[in-house]
Amino acid sequence: MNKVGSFIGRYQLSHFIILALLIFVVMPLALDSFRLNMVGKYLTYAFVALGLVLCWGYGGILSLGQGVFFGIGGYCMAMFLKLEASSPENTAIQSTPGIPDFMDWNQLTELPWFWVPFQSFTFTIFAILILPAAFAFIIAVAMFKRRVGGVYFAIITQAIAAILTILIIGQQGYTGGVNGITDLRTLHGWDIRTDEAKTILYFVNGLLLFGCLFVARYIIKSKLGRLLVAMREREDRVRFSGYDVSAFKIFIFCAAATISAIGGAMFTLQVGFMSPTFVGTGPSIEMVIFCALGGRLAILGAVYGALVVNWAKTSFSESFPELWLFAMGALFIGVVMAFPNGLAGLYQTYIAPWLQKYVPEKFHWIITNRNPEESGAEIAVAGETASEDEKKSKAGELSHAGN
Amino acid sequence: MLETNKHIGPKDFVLSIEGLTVSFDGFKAVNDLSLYVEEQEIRVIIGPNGAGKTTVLDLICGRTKATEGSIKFKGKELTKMNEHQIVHAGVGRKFQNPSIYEDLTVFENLELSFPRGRNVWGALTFRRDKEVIDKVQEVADMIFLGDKLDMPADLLSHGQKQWLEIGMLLIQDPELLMLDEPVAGMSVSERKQTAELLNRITKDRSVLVIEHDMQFVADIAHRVTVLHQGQVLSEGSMERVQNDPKVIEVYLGH
Amino acid sequence: MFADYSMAELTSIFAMQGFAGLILFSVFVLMALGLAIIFGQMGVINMAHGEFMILGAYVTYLTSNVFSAYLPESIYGSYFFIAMILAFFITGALGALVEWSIIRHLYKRPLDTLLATWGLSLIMQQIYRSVFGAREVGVTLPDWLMGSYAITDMIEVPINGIFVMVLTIVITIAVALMMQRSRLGKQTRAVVQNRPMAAAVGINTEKVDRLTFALGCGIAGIAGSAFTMIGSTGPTAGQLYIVDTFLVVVFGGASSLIGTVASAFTISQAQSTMEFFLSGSMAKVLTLLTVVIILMLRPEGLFSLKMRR
Amino acid sequence: MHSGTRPKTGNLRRRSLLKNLLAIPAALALAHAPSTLADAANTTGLAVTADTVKVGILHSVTGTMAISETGSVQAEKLAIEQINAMGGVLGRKIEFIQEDGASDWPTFAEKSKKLLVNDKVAAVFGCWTSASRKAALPVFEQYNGMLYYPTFYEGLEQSPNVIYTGQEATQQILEGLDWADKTKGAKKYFLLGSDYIWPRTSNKIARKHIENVLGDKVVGEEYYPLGHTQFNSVINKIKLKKPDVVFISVVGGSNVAFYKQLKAAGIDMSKEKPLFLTISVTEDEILGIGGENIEGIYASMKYFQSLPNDNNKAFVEAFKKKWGKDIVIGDVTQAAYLGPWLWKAAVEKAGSFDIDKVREASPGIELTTAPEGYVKVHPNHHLWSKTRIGQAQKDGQYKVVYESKELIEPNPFPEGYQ
Repeated sequence: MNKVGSFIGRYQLSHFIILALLIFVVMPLALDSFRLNMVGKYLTYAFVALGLVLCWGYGGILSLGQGVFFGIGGYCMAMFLKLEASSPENTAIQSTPGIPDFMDWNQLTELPWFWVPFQSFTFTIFAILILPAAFAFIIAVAMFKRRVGGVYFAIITQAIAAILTILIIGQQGYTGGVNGITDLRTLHGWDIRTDEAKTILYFVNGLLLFGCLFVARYIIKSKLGRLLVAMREREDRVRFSGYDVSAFKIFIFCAAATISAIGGAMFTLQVGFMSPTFVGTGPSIEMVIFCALGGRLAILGAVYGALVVNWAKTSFSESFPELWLFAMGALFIGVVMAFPNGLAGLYQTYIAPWLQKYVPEKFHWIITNRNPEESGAEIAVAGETASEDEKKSKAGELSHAGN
Repeated sequence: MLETNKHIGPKDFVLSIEGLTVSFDGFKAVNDLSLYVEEQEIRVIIGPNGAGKTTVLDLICGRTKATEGSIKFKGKELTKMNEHQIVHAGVGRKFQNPSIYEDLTVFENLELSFPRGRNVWGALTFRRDKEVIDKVQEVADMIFLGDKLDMPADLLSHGQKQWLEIGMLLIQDPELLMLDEPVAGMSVSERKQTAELLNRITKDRSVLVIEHDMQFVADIAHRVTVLHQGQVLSEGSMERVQNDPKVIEVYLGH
Repeated sequence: MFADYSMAELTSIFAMQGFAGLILFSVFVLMALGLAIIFGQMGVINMAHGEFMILGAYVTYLTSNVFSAYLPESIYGSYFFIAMILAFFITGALGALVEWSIIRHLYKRPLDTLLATWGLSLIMQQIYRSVFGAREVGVTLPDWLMGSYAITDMIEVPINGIFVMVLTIVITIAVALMMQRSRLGKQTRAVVQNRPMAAAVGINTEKVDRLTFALGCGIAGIAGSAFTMIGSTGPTAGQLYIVDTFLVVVFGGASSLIGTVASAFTISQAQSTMEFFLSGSMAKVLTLLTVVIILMLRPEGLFSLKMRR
Repeated sequence: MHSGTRPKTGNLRRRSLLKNLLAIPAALALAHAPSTLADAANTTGLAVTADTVKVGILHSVTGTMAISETGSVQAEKLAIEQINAMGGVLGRKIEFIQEDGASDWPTFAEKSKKLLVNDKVAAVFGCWTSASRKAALPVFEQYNGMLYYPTFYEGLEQSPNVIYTGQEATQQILEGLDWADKTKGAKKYFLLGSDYIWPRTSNKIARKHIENVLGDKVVGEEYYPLGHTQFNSVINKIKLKKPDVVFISVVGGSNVAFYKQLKAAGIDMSKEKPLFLTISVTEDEILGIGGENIEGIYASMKYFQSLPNDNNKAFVEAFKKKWGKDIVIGDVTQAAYLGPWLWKAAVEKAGSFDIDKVREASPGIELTTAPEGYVKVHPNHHLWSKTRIGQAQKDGQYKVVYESKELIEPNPFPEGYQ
């Protein structure tokens, strides 16, 4: 903890390794390529959930518009792929060959200016990383500089998601409308639709996810992470210790946006299209439940949350389609009421002690974290979510309304 | 009361408040207030409930924005600055109820208050080096918590929490320290220790204290300002203020 | 764009457009009123508000079926009033149940009420789908509610529009009176301002919470019942209202009924004016965008008192 | 379908007899040599055994689209049941695997892949919205599956792996506009739609036709977001512009709001001033809108439940028997019903379940027993079909007032309309 290099303790490391084994070894061995691709898709949602752990769990900022950033990332990637798929040869039957098919149907005769740069892969990567952060920055500066938080932020981000959906659907000549950008084929001539390509993309996705997990881990173990925890408790104190609270909130919100966008870009690559349904209010809230189920303070929990919810969704809707919404609804209510710390809390309270009984003592460091030096804010905070929200509700959310 | 100050030029003051007014929907919590604090002075503000004492501190540290008037700290206008900029300028504030991070340890509380890595990048790259550890230890010893560094802050007694918050200010080494009721809820022995602590730490800085406990005020105050209905009612030495008929009327009249 | 039309035509169109704006205003107020009580007074974010409205609509649908099946045709015309009263009590009762089983455990965690009620909304949708089928149901309206009243040749005023407006006025006044005058209203405000103190002076805060929540849901039920006249009744129809409703409440400053009414008025007039001059989609986008930007610049909403912290 | 041998009139009857005759030797051969034929019929590793064949049904039964897609699921199940009752396809009973698209487009792609790769189904009947089809289409093309898509849609697509059993936009629109122009003397048109691709494409075609072919005028074109429920402003615009025809492609819950508000605004739709012509309201939607609120409008489609032919009477009877007497059948439901029958015909013509052979066999397939009447598969994989104009009645049914004389050729990439 005293050195940057050791930001992952032994206990955390063991859990990173378990997750890595699960994603990189168990899943690919146990699943056929069809199921593996589905898991790959679920893992793209884990990026969003991870972003939410940072900005909601740690920063106390609940955004109901994370789908917006997921969508921006996804659309950037889709624009690049669509341009590649719309070579003049492929689109020879169109009245204007060389532009995406939906533009041709909408009487566009040349590529709109904002599509042009997406012919470059470098620019696309750049856009995926920068655009969502820039958009998040604008929202965050406007709101956090004025100390808007909590519920208001949630509702405004939800409205932004709604606006963006209507815009994308309405401007179909430029965006592909409600159908989205479909029929994406190759990346630099490499066919992304084959099983091999999907397996490779799965691993790339997994590696990127781990990259983001490490970044997130670094952030929350840094002083910035402790400051975020401190801010949720005593925003004024942090301010009067000389910190610009809004700057930290802006940073963490932008970081969450970028992480979500990476997920979105990987989604497009693995699923083969992008559509406005992932931008709207519904999916944005669903993504919050991935995070809540995993444990809003657990970065690894975000991955498990995304996997479990989506896995349940798929298997439920395969066997009992009618019951799926009941299960999903019950999950929301149950997690909030019974397990505010999600799977991570469940693990720490019930599973870890149970495991300890059966595992030799010298391996206990894998199961629980007993070294307080390693724990830092994270463990101290576990189990405290309720009370923090409580304070938050009094301090942040209602205060700015004038009380 | 103000004529005593008239012959002193503004540059001698650490803090000079002039014509300060703040109104909440027409109610003037602070009304055309002027107040001057000298270097290394311990100034205590007293006054009945609702006199605007806490509001004055809020205004100085930027928590509340002034409707009119100016607050100059070492020649810098504070009314136009954000809270954290005011802190950077050298003003530290302790709240009425101890405002510490209860989920963090004493060490972490002090470490977070250490004035390094205050921007985003700094916070990301902040490292707990020897300088930090030494400084934390030094401050902790000063606030009688040297042996409690690893204790979660919420396990401290009320008085210890007050000290911790004072320590969190000290580690920033502010030139103006503002304390809102620092001995409220403390035992008699804790009060004594606190008075001693304050006397020690105020050697090279100015202090603005709000306090109700008159004995404590008498122990520490260089000068006393009495606020009433958002205005200065009386100002001067403790003795002088205590004998001011207007002060007596306000306190007894209630 | 108006060169082709006579003065009389333009006048009547503008009159009707103004009226359209007023109907939209009434719709917004009805939608938002229940939420304003729940969110503004209790700080609870009820994402299932739209589903409570749809419950009111389904109650109306069932009442209408019962009336046409079992009761003489002569009194069919009055079923709508019965339906609204039933909608109020049934949604209110469900609201009380939800408050008891879920909300009361979450008062200190407003963001968590958001998630829990979202879950609740999913469950309610699926219940509607299982009970009433996935399709929309057609609510037959009494004849006297349909049709319009012609003021001049050009100006025709829809009767159900007037009905919604009158209903809105009545309910708004009733709610305002209740909050200001009645015992429950005073107790609610007391509890909102200082819960421990209210409890200390003998107010049964649990009961007040339950009744307030039930009242908010009940009003949503009435709104849903009224909306069968102008909108669709299906399992997911409630979702259509939720973003608009929250924006109205937040834009109004959350804590005051006057704010909610003013905000509903501003948004509805802006939207209906823009709809007339622009295409419908763009009007919607621009309205939402303006509201969001104003909220960013003035987060406390239109109406709120600047108070001492 | 009630019965493949029900007598038909004229040349249709001859055709169907001919086909039945041709089928006999195949059936005989099948009865005598089941094992060898199983190989011949099953050459691409599909889920075909000696006595069963698996197909997929892929619609949303949850989520917002469940409202619309339920009818299609019911129709497809009915068709499969009837085919099985007649002895199945190439002597094999059809077993269906139903998957839920959950109103979520990637789910459609996912489930398509599951059906094709894991279940190896011989055909899929499914998708409803264009978005779901667009999402699933690459999967069908990649894994060479066969999709029977029931919805009327915007055209601009022609995939070797899809049979489009609904009408593409020109089939539905042009006849309706011609009818309004010729028989009603309409000169001014107002176009109104939900804001997404199908209404926009439809209105684009409509506008070209109105302006370039009919020489009439479009006085307004408006779009509202999906799910919009406040239409008073646009109703005022209609009153101001006084069009002869309001051409409507509003979908979903918005429909209910639109027609109720239209009626409340004092517009009597049966007075035909203006005349309301929709391409999006089937009997299914009227159920939610309420017959009394929409009485008098016209719809331009290929199928109405009230079509008086015998095929349809038997179909409606069977459908109600299976799914309840209060159920209504809309255009898409009927088109969905055609899917399994068209597939059966193609498989029998090809003598194989092999996807490539079925595709080759598909163009020219005729269905004489279709409830809408005779249909035929065009080489572009759409159907030749008639277009009808129906007028909505108070009971929620359409009364057919006009029927195109000829089958209309499907033209998914209409020259001059793009």
